[in-house]
Formats: sequence, structure tokens, C-alpha cells
Amino acid sequence: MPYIPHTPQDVKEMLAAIGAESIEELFDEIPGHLKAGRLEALPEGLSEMEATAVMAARARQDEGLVCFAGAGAYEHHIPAAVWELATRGEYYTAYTPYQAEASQGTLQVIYEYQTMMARLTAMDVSNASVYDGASGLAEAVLMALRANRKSKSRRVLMPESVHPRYRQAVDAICVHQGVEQISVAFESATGTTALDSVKPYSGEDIAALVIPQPNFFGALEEVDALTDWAHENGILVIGVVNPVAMALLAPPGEWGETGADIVVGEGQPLGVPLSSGGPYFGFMCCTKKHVRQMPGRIIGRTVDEEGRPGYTLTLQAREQHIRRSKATSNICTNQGLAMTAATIHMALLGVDGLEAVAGHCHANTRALLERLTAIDGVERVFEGPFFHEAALRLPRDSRTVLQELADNHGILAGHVPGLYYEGMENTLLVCATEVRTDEEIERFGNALAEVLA
Amino acid sequence: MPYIPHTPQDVKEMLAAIGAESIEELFDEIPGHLKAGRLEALPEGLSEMEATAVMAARARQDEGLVCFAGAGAYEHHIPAAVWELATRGEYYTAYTPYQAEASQGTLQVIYEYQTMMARLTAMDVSNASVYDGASGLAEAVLMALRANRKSKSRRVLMPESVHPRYRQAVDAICVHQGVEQISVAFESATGTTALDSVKPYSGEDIAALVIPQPNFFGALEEVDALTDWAHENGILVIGVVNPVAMALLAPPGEWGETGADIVVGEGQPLGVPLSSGGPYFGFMCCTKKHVRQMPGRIIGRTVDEEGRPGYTLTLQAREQHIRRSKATSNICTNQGLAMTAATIHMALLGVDGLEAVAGHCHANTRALLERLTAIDGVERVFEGPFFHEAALRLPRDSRTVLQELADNHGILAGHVPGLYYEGMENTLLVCATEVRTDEEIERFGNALAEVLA
Amino acid sequence: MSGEQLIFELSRSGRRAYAQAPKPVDDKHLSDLPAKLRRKERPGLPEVSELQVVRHYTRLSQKNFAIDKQFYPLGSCTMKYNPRGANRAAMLPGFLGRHPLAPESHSQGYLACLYELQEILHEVTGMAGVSLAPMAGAQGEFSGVAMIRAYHQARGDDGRNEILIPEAAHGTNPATASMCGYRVREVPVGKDGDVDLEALREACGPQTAGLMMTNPSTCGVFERRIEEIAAAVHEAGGLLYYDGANLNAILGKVRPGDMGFDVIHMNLHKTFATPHGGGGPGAGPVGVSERLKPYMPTPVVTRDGDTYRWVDTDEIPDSIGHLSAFQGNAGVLLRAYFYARVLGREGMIRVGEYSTLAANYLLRRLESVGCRAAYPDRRASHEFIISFSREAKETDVHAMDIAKRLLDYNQHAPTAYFPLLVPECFLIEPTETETREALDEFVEAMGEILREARESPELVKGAPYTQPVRRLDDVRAAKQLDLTWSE
Amino acid sequence: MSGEQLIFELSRSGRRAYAQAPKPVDDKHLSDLPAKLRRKERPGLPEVSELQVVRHYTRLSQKNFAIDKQFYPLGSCTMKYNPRGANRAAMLPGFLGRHPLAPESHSQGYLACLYELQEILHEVTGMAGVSLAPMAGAQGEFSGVAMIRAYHQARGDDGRNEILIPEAAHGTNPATASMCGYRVREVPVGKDGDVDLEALREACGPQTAGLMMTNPSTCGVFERRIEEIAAAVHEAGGLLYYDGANLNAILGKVRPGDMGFDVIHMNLHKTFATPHGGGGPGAGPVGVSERLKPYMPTPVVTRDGDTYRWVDTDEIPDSIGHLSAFQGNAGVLLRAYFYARVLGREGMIRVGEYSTLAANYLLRRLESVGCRAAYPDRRASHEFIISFSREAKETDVHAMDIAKRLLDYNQHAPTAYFPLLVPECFLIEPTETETREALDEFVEAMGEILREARESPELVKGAPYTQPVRRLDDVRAAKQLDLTWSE
Ligand SMILES: Cc1ncc(COP(=O)(O)O)c(C=O)c1O
Ligand SMILES: Cc1ncc(COP(=O)(O)O)c(C=O)c1O
Repeated sequence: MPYIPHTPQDVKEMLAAIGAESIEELFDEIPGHLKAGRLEALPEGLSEMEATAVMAARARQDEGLVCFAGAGAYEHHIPAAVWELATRGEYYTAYTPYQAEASQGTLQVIYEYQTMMARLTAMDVSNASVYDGASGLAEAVLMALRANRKSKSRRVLMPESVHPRYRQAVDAICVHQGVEQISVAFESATGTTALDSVKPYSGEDIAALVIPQPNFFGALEEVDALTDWAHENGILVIGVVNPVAMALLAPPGEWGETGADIVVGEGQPLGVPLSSGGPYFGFMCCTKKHVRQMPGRIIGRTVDEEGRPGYTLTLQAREQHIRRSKATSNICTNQGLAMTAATIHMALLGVDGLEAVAGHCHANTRALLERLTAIDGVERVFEGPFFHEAALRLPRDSRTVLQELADNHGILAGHVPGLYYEGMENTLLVCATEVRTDEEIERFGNALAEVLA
Repeated sequence: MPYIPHTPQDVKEMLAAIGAESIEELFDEIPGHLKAGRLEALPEGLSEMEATAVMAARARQDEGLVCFAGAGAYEHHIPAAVWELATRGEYYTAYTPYQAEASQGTLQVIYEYQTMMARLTAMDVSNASVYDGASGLAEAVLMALRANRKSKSRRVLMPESVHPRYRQAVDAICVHQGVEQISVAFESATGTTALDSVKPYSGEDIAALVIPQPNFFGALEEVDALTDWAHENGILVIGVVNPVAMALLAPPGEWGETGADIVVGEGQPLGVPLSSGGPYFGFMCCTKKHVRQMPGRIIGRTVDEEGRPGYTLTLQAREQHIRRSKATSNICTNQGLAMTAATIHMALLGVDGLEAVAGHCHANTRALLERLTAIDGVERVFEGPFFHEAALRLPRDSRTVLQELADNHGILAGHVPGLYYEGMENTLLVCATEVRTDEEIERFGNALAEVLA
Repeated sequence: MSGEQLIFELSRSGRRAYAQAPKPVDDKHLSDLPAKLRRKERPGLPEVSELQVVRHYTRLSQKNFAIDKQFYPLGSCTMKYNPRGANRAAMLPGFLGRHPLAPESHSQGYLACLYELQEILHEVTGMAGVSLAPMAGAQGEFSGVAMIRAYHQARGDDGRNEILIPEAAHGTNPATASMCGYRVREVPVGKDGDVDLEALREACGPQTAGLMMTNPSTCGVFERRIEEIAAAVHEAGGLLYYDGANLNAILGKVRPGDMGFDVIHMNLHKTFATPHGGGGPGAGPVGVSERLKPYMPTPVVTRDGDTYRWVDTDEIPDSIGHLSAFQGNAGVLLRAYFYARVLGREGMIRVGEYSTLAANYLLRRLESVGCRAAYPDRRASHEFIISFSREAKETDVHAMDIAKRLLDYNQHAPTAYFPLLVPECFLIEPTETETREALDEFVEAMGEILREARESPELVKGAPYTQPVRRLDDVRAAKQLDLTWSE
Repeated sequence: MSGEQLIFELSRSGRRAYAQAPKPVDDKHLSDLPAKLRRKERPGLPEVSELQVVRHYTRLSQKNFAIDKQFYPLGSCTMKYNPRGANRAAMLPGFLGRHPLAPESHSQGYLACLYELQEILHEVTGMAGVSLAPMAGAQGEFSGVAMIRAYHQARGDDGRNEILIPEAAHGTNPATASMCGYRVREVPVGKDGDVDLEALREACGPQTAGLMMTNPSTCGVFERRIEEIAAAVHEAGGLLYYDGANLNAILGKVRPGDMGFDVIHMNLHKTFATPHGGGGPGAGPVGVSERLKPYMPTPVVTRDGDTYRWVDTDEIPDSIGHLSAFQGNAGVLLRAYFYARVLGREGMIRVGEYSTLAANYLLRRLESVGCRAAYPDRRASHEFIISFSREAKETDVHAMDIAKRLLDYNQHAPTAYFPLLVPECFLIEPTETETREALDEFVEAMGEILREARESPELVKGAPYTQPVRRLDDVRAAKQLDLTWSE
């Protein structure tokens, strides 16, 4: 009986206390014909040793690719302290901090996290996390609809340079509330959204404009101009940013004259391993003005009966457990542990560390681009500034190239924009973070040259 | 400045408080010409990321052998909880529990450990660990000399079936106190120590007899007869046992009429990974009568000022920090964390678990022997009962066979008694613990057949 | 325990965890970044040493209650033991290092685990199809209701704009219905804890898209007339949504698929023992009946012979789509897979049995020290409700006071004031992994507190006394918003 | 914090952590084990669930002070930050899974780390050879003195039967000398903390095998006349042993080899930041001068071209031999290697500088709140002594009382009553990894306690009040021996 402590003696005495003859009797309110069979299809139980062996063999199967893929998930160095602390039982096995007095640890961590994220994005406030960057954008869109008092529409300007998987998630999550994504094409030369592409919507009733920075291609958008145009037209600005990039790039709070209104993004680069796509966490910040429209948990600092500072869940009147069908979102469990790790990660890196990481990522990607574009027929797809990730045009279909590099060279060469964009079949999106070495970059170069030869 | 928190401002103010101009000035009592140079030969510092990469690459180099070696270190399944708990900062970064009130955690763990070990060996008391099994045996020998009031000699009967590396350590550690190891040969048929081999020493002044169970070859000694003979001759008995074997085999406390006097052994099989040989921990138990001669730390239960139970270091008058040159040993730092892990390990396994582990080890080794001796020219060296480990005779030099199996088949085939015993060049000592699967045993069989073909 | 400063208060200009800060990058490597896109002021992250960080977050951790430290009988939350083995297995380098966009050829180990987890969930729920995509219970709910909507729409059945929800339901249920564009109609619950069947029948109609319910309900009892309910909704053309947060109660005993549900979400962070992490992450896989299979959220995993692969919207064109950037909370799924493999067939059945045994035992024992069950004539499922309305009336000691006082007894408080329909209530869920002694200790504490409530109510009302803080001023927290720290 | 039962008290017959107990083995597999060698009664290990174990040892852990939680200024123990990165690196599967008897061909990664660690220690100590074999400081001492003995014996210089040891020395020094068969002669220490050179000169003679000393000494000062001491001992034909427990003080500043020492041990669990683990494991490598190289404990690692291999007694035939079954505390060595690589050349030098800065700062600040230095005119090394003999006389508050009272201020007590020659003393070592604020907090606590000692001595004498237990009855512990639990 794995994980069940009851001895036969316990069971006997417990049944006696209940006044039941058997455990089965406790289920006597369930109509007999509904009772399940014996779950024959389930495998027999394993010991921890056996289950670990099964999973270890499988984990080993998937090991060994040197990762040059980014596209929304980035391999960074994570200080050992981060997860050694985050997996302490006191964080790992606590529930959502509903009993504030018995959860001051988690609550203070969240308050610190909120402060860090607000500072990183230069926004006023942050929530305690949403599921991930993509669903976070969906939440931001719904929030913008509520927050934009000037707009009655459910129309949102969505540049095609926003991560395609984010746009898919916005589709899936917002469709039921009648949200209309208006696609804005990117410039074929730069991969970015031209002011001229949004101008046609001047004066129309639009709730929000989404601005990615950097965008899916790693290209840098003209965030100031876009933000100012939006605000001039009563449109709220939703920034979607890479948090590591925030060490170097202008934060959304400083875009244009007055800054973005809502900011979301994928928190994974802040101390969360690639881990097959999750658990990551989405971060979400906004201006003070809109805080009551923000979904998710928010922690506030207050005092106890003796005047000592303490932390507690606040603004709960936005949340589903109080507001039920009128809540800002249905989100309940969020990504607490990943957020805890991120807080510890940011504390360890500090500004210097985060800047250095961002700088090395960029320098490495530049070195990578230099090496790869030295190969005949390989060239950058876009001109203009980028951060830490860029699209390359190959002389042939990038999917097969990617597969060959994985199979024969142990290299995960990047990601394939052709999966989402027509005409980009030969494009490869590559990225080299601070963990990639010069030798690995050289190895990628040689391998690609070989595959393309 | 890795791990140093002082800012330039701190340094300035700290120097001011000291009244010094520079840090260098704080070293002004050191004769100038003694001052070190710049440690030119040291490499430049690395970040955690870089140092981790160096070590990860090296760790990977050494991976991949399927282990059929025992010979004093055994691969067992270790529940995940063991080291997740043991490496909690509160255990990992505490000092020896000198301030009892601030160390009740560690102290209670040791008290529990002492109880477990005493029960496992059927002895009265246990200390809090010594370095490892081999040095533990040396300490036991020195202890026996002190404890045996009847004997004035410094002579110890040491069967050659005791792990050769243990005998080497006894040599190295006890030689300065004039200890004389009298080797007792083993029977060539059984690999064990015959009563007839010790009988010639009846009536002589001998301080102690060492009895291994199982012995180096995995063979089972006639512990009862040997123990009784020793006691009849005023000789103290030191048992050297595998703690996992204690789940199935008669514990030293029950050997012969009155049981062994001192018991030591390698604690590694109780939750400590192979880890290249250490840190392991030696356990040491004895009868109540001899407790004041036992080296190492001992924890006692007592009460505090309010009568509440509490734990504290006790019998410190044996220890070097009090007794200085008259101490029972110079041991100070021992193997606390490994011992903590072992305590958690034993708590998780319980008797059932330990019995099952021991049983599977034995069953697997039997299956292994069956498979290997089915190969032409491979046979057991010894007849008679064994536990969990056994010696095989190969048709050719076992060192080269071992090397070939490692190089070409990824198998660590065992250990080579020929390193220590003349005439055993073709012998291989093999072992299959509970973690080895039927497939792995089959794989070993096939590989050996191939190598020997 | 003394107050712990904020990490920002520990910060000193120029201090650093040097081992974590790679050497600064030469500016020439950043020369291509246009100045106007660069950040002007550096973000104010803390400047602290590594030891400070370790010490700070170690100390903070100790201010939490957690299953690893305390009994944590939070009703509806299934706070059971989170196996450490699952953590280790899920954190194996091969899993942690896998990029979510790695080719399937290099993801076979991972995909095999997911596929088998799907199969296991398929078997324990009796549903026809399973998608692991949703990242928590609420997202599972969302998927479920979105599928119901997609189903009606595909049939051109557009008039259905209402979701029925029993009043005892968890807040995520109505919130989800709203997110999916539905109106919510609450259905009353009877005195016995079962849904008022008459009222339900009346509420059903052509506007009914579906019913969301939990069974056992958050009243802690098994809905006995579940088949009549199913029939009523189905007859009206609606579909049945099963909120699987309480699956622990019936694991191996009844299967939602057999009860007639069309879609179910599971909280793996409850029933499958993955940790709650102080507020997540979780995982909320959905199981669907045959008719909803075409709408499952993507991706799901399938097997072709010996190889596993993703199935995406190209193969499930009517899918409600992608709910995350990648494939959901992989690490949580791996932990759940580990747990399921260790439990196996027999173990899975025992979960429902022993959690039910523990709940019924605890209920009777609590009654013996003066607690009053909300549904005294019913069997408890894996959880049950007691109410302190008498105490509130007679001594002015409220459920919240008792909850706080429990902390002083080193017991985490049960869920309080939920479900809303029972006044002054506790929803108590002991789970199958707590020893009988742990339950008895809780009973003892409750007995003591009830005595205190009678004899010195002020003592209870002033609790807690032993925690890092006394009771916090929530009103001030909401009024004088202090959500980020500033010097 | 409430008392925590013993794991045995939590035990219930028939309970089990099932996931850890493999299926029982069929008896037929054990049929070959003779009955008379079998165990008759099963050993009484606890029968508990996995959650019970996790909860029990989590709770117990919280009853410890630890660097990860508190300032821990234990003199002579060098309680500095133990990098978590070192723990992760040393626990990589490739290292943990390596059998100690694996062939060298499959141990190149591990051997490379050890070889480089030897080289690093060689450079920082200035000694000619290094062996990593000893498993703790005391075993390093043992090796050192055994080598001294082997050296004399090899020269036929058999009359030397005495080791000189300054009276301030750590207890392991005299105990080690005894273990190596030597008589111990203590040498007095002068008022200034330096060894009494005259007395030393007098003690030296043909019977002198060597001198064991620490520099900086455990008086917390640098022995200024070290060269004269070395000369005196060497002239008498003795060798010099350096107890490297205090190496932290001089790392990168002075090298024992340059001071004329013949052999030194290092406590990697001090200077090289590996954890103390509540009492070990440690590692006590030894460095030797050219003339002691033939006696080094085995094995050591060497490099032939690109490959590394063990060097054993066949190549060092006069080695004092093997001190353990395998190769010493590998995991500790790997942690130290990690630490040394992160520090590098510059970092290594800073250790001595900043630990000395911290100690001198703390000393002056403590003086400012009324503490009295034992050697007020000396520079502190990385540690220093203060004495409370005045307080003891005037208020009957003793060093032990102050130590206990510090716990109430959430500060670990310094080493008390050591070295024995300074009455009522604290030996205080702040290390380089603590912030100035942490030092200031300690000063503040000490100031408060000294005030308390004057104003309400009983308060201090009754301390601690905030720990899991009040002061323990050590006399009873030693008299009514209770070393194992029984029902
Ligand atoms: C009954 C019920 N339904 C749904 C949920 C929501 O699940 P999650 O928090 O994983 O989103 C919960 C969680 O507390 C619940 O108890
Ligand atoms: C000065 C001194 N020498 C030697 C030792 C002994 O070292 P270990 O405890 O590692 O055996 C210590 C340890 O406390 C010490 O402080």
C-alpha cells in the first residue's frame, strides 16, 4: 500500500469507531451498478526503485542534444541554490497561502517577486504569476477589454511578429468572449511591425495593441512609436517581453511617452529549466490604475494586531473564489514554485548578473550568426537590430536540416518558423545563450556546413 | 570576489573602525619576506556555471558501467527522500552539535542512529560514526587493546579472509602503537577461517580476534565457534559485518554464547551512494561494559531544566578535546551527514525493507553465479555458504578480463582478489545487488562468454 | 521567530553573488543595439551575497506550514504526501534539459511517459479520450466547457447560453463558465447535501449548454442521484461536466465515464500527489467522452507501433486549440506518472478506500468531541463539513477563529467558509496518507479549542499566538495597497 | 517548538514505507543460508510511513542552528558559506555512481579533478607533495606525525620519542601524537599569545621528534617568531608539523612551506568551504616537504601525458600506507575542487584578506561594547579571543552562560573555553562570507547580553529560553547512561 500508513489494526479500530463492518460499506451510498471494476488495464505497482529505473532510462533516451533553440524557451545557467531552496519541503509541499499567518514565507517571497518584476518591467504592480507566457497574453487581452473604458470593441491588434504559439493560445482562450484578433503583418525586410501597418486603424475602436519585444524573430520593434500611436488612439498597450532582455532593453513602463499599460511574458528564462515546456510561469504587470482588472493572486503588505509587518492575499474581490462568475479570470492554482525559483534566481543574479547574462546571450548569438552566415547560402532573413535570437535563410528546407543535425550531430539547431508562416520553409530561428561555448558554436557551424554541402 | 559580501564602502568603514589604512596592514605582524607571491600557478577563477560545466563533463566521462563490483562498496537503491532531507541546509551546514540546545535536530538523529545500529548488530551501544569501515576496524583493534584487561599483549588474530584493504588500514593506523597482526590463513576449500587455524593460539596472550561476516569473499564464517573459542581464551571478539547482511544473518551480539565484544563495519550500504569511495561512514558498536573505551562521539538522552527530554554529547571524558593525549582516539570530525542519511534510510526501509533488499541481493548474486558458471571454464572458487558476493575462477587472468568487459561491454565485472592474494590471479569477486536486473545479469553472462571465447 | 527583512533591505550597493554573475560583456558586443531601445536606468534588483540569499530564503521557508511538516486537512485540496521519488525522477537531467521544441525522434522517452499517463487516466476515469494539455484545474475546466461549447456549435445548436452549477460549487466553476461566454445559473442543494433534483429539472431547458458538478460534491458527500441528474441534463440536450478535484474520493471505486459524464478534468496536484508548491504549478488533464473527442485541446500523444508522436490541430481540426505555448506542465505530468506507476492497479483503488476511511473516522471522532457535521446522516466521502454556527451564536467564536487557533496547535486549518452554503463551516479532508495518530491529534486539538471557546472565547478570538505574525489587517491590505517595496 | 517524538515512538507494527520495501524474496532464494547462521529475531527498526519519515526528519532539522540560517562564529571551525554549486557538482550521477574500484580507464574525469586539486593545494601551501587520502583533520594529523616517525626511523634515528605541542593547541594534536606512539610535551604560551621561545628551546633535544603547531595559533594571533621556532626544532633534529585548521587566515598571504614546515594538514571542511554536515564528513589532505615525500599516505594521483592514474604503495614503498578502505572522502574533495576553481588565484588570496578584515573589525567593535580581548595589542588573525573573567568574577555570569544567551538572540555561540589557557574565553571566527551587518548584529547582541549580565545576571544564567530545550543536564547524561532507546 504505497504511501498509505494504516495497519490492519488501525483499520479495524477505525471501522469500529465509524460503526462500519468494512471499508466497502463506506461506499454504500454509491449505486452498486456504478461501481468500477478492477482497473484491469492499469499496470501493477512498482517500487520507487523500479519506477525510478523506468524513468531514468527514458530520461537518458532524450539526452544529449546541444541546444540552439529558443523560440520562447531558453537554456540558461541556473544557480544550484535556486532549486535546492525551492524544493525544500516548506515551499514544495505548501498550499496556496490562504492562511496568511502560517504562510508568511511564501507570501513574503511573492511580495519580493512582485517588486522584482515591477522593477524589471518598470511597471507599478505585478501579480503572483499566471500559467505561462502564452496563456498570460490571453489573460492580458481579456484584461485589456475590461480595462479599456474608452473602447467598447473586442478588437485587438495583434502583430504577426508575436510568437505564433502565443497567438494560438489567445485564439483558444479568448474566442468565447468574442475577441477579434486583427493580424498586423510584419515588414519583410526587418521582421518588425511598421507604424504604417497600424496607422490604418487610427480612429477605429480598438481595445488593445500587443507589442512584442523582442518579437518572435528576435527582432526589435519600434516600441516607442507604436506605444504613442496606440495611446493617441485610446488603445491600451500590452507588452510581451523576454525578462532577460529587460536587463538591456527599455522596459515597457518606459515605452513612448507614458509606457505600456499591461506587460506579460514567459518567466522561464528566470531560473526555470527547459523541462520539456513546463512548468514555466507567466508574469503579468500593469499600471496601478488597472490593478483591479488584473487576474491572478496579488499579495499586499499590511500589519498584524501588534503592528508588525506581514503579508497577505489582497484584492481578492477580483478572484473566482469570492467573485465567482464575475471574477477577472478563473485562474486559481498558478505557478507558485516556479515563481519562487525565479525570485531566488533574480536575487542571486542581481542587476549585474542579469545584465551579464543578457550580454553574453547576445554576444554568443552574434558569434553564431557570424559563423553560420559564413556558410555558403546561409544568410540572415531580416536586417535591423535583434536581441539574442535571429532568423536565418538556408538553401533548403529547414525541417529536414534540423532533423539531420539532431540525428547525426547531436545538435538542436533551432526552430522552424515555416511551421507557422508561409514562405518561410527554409528559415531557421537560432539562438545561443550564455551557456553555449565557442567550441559548440564552431561545432554547429561545421555540422551545418556538412549537412548543407 | 566569489562568496565575499564586502563592498568597497564596507571595507573602508571597517578599516576605519579598526584604525588601519589597508587590509595589507592587518598582516603587519607577518615577517615581510615570508609573504607569499601571487599564487601564479593557480588557474583563474570561474563562475559557478563554468565550474559546473567542467565537472559535469568529467562526471559524464566516468559514467556508464553496469556495476557488478562489491568488495566493500555496494550499489543499492537509495530512496529519494534520503538525500533530499540530508542535504537540507539545517543538517548540511551545521557544525558538530557542541551547543546542544541549538542542535537538538542532529543530536536526536544520532540518538536514533545509535539505537538502530545497536539493534541491527544486537549490541548494547553504538557511537556516532567513525571515518569508514577500514579505519573503524583499526580503531576497534586499538579499543580492544585498551578494553581487554586480561591481556597485556598487543597481538591480534587477523584472518586473511578479512578485507585486505581493512587489514592494510589496520597496519597503517595501529603500527605505531606496536600492534601485531597475526595472520590466520583461510581454508582453501571454503575461503573461511577454520577453528583449527586459531586453536594453536589457545592459551596465548592475545588481545583480540577479528571475525568478518560475510568475509571478503562473501563466504560465511563459523562465527559461533570462533567467538566461543576466543572468549574461552580471554580474547575479545571484534566482528566486522555488512549491515545489510544483518537483516538475515545472526548479528554479532548473538554470536556464540555471549556475543562479540566490539562490532564495526562499513555503513555505506545503508543509504550512501558509491561515490568513488567516500564519504562513507564506519559504524562501531560494543557491549555496555566497554563503552568507556569506545572512540568517537556518543550521544545520550537526558533532561533539561524543566524536565523535558533532550539530547547531548556525553562521555566526553574519552574524547580528545577534553582528554587530549589520553583520549581514546584523536577522531574529532566524523561522518555526520552520511550517518544522518543512513538513519533516514533505515527508517524508510524498516525491517521488511532491509530484509527484502538483503534477500534480493542474495537471490541476484545466486542467479548471477548460475549464469556465469554456465560458461565453460568458469567456476566458483569456494564451496559452502556465502552471502551476496562470491569468488569465481576464470580460465585466464581476471584483470584483463575485467578491463575488456569495461572497455567493450560497459560492465564493471567485479574486483580482483589477485591484487592481494597470491595464486588468485584468475579469480574474480562478483556481486549483484537488488538494483541489478535479470537482463543485466544476462548481459554480463553473454559478455563474459564472448570475452572468454 | 523574528521578522525577516525583505531581500531588498539586505541589499547594499556593490554587493554581489559573484559566482553567479558572469564577467561583464564587452560593450562592443552590444554595439548593434540602438541606444533608443536600450534601458536607461538599471532595474533595482537586490544586491546581495549568495549566503545572504540562501539564508534569507531558508529562513523564509521556515515560516510556512507544509505537508512535510504538518497535518494539512484542507478540504477540496487533497494535501497528501508528495513522494520525493517523483521529484527526483521528474528532475532527471534528460527531462529537465529537453527543449519543448526538440524533434520527436529525440523525445521518445518523454513521450512514452506522457502516452502511458494518458492511458492510465483513461482507465481510471473511464473516459474515451484524454488530453494532458491544461495547466491546472481551472484550465481543465476551461477546456471542458469550451469543448461543450464547440460541440453545440458544431451541431448548429447555438441557443444554448447557460451553464448550470450547484450552489456548493467551487468558484472556478462559475468563473470558467463566464470565461467561456456562458451565463451561470446556480442550482440549489438540498438539506442532505445532494442537488435539489426538482430544481435542477426545472432549470434544464433548451438554453442549457451543460451542468458542471463535482461528485463527491464539495459538501463532502456522494451525489446519490447522479444518474437522474445526468439523464435530466442530457434529455435537455446539455452535457455533463465533472469537476475532478475530488477524484481522490472515488479512485478505483466509480468512474466518471460510467456515471455518464461527458468531460472531466483532474487535478493531478491533488489526486496524483504532485505538490502544490505554495500555489502551483498544477496540471489539469481532461478526459472526454466519445462525442467530445474531436474537440480535445492539443497536443496529445499517440503511438504508432514503437514510436510516439504528438497529435496536433492538423489531425484534430476541431480542437479547441492550444492553451499554452508548449505542451502544458510537463514536470507535473512526470511526477503524476511516477506516482501512478508506483501505485499501480491495486494502489489506485486503495486511494479512494483509505481516504474515505480516514474521512469517516475523523468525522466520527470529531463528533465525539462536540463538532457538528453538516450532513450527519450521510457517509463522508474523502472529506466532510462541520459547522460552528452554534459556537458562533453562543460564544461569538467563529470558524475563522478556530482556524487560527488550530495553527497554535501546529495543525493547519481546514478550508473555512467553503462551500458558502453551510454557515461557519470547515471542509475537512484528511487524505489517505496521514496516520491515524495524526487524525487523533487533530481531534484532540479540536476538542481543546472547543473547550477554550466555551471557557475563554477571547483566547480563541485572539489566535494565533505562536506564528510569525498575529492576525493580519486584511482591510488595510486592500485599502492601502502596498504591492511592491520601495525605499 | 514542541518536542519531537523518536522515530521509534512513531512506529506501529505492520506499518511501512511500501514504495521503499521491494517485494519480499521467496524463501527458496535463501535456502542455501544455513539456519544456524541466520538471524533469529528481527532487528527492531521503526515501522513508519514515508510521510512520517519525511515529516519527522524535516521537523528535526528545524531544531538545528546552521550556517544556512544563522551567523555561526565558531572559532577554529571556519563556518563559512558552503556553496550549493559544489554540492550539485559533487552529486552528479557520474561521480555518485562511480565504484571506487572502477578501472582507471573509466575514472579519468574523477582522477582529473583530484589531480588538479592536489596541484592547487600544492601551490597554496608551498609544500612539495600532496596526498588527499586523510578523511578529516585528525587523520591528516595522524598521517603527518606518522610520516615524521617514519622519517626518523628510516634514518635509524630511533631515540626520538617526544612531540612538542604548544599548550594552546587543539586536543587532536596531543591525541594524535599519542596515537603515533609519542609522548607529548606541552610548551607554554607567552602573555602575547606567542609560544614561549625560551621554553621551547629548552624543551628541544635529541628526544624531540617534532613540533606540532598552528599558525595563526588557536590564540588567534600569528606566531611572529615562527622562523626562530622552526630553526630551534630543526636544529634539534625534529620536524615541524603545521596544523592547517587555521589556513583560512593566511590563504594567499603566507605559505606553510615557506615558513619552514615539513608537513601540514588542511581541513577542507574549513578552508575549502565544504560543509560540516553536523559533524562531518571532512577531508584532511596533507602537504609534505621534499624529505617527507617518500612517506605520503596512499593513494595519490599522477598524470602520464593525458591520462591520470593512481600511485600506490608499490610506487611509494615507504608510504605510511592506506588510511581507509578506498581513497578517502571523495565527495568532500570534489566539493573542495569546485570551490577552488570558482575562487581561482585572486579569490584564494582574498579569503585570507577578508577573513582577517572581518575578524579585526569584529574584535574592535566588540571591544567598543565592553568585551575584553585576550591579546589586545595583537592583530587578530581570522579569529580572536575575548575573555569574560571579569564578568565571571563580578556577576558570576560565565562564558557558558553568555554562549547560551546568544542562542536566544538567534546567534550561534562562538567556541567557548578553548583554548584552555585563557579563562572564560570565547574564540570567535567570523569568516569572510558574513556581511558587515551580520557582524554588527552580533556585536549588538553581545552588548545587550553584557548589559543583562550586569543588570540581571540570573536572566543570562538561565538561558537559553527560546530553544527546543532549556539547558540540559550533562551530569545526568554521563551518569545515567541512556544511549539507545528502548520501549
Ligand atoms: C472543487 C475544485 N474545483 C476546481 C479547482 C481548481 O483547480 P486549480 O486550482 O488547479 O485551478 C479546485 C481547486 O482548489 C477545486 O477544489
Ligand atoms: C586547530 C584544529 N586542529 C585540528 C582539528 C581537527 O580536525 P577534524 O575535526 O577535521 O579532525 C580541528 C577541528 O576542529 C581544529 O580546530
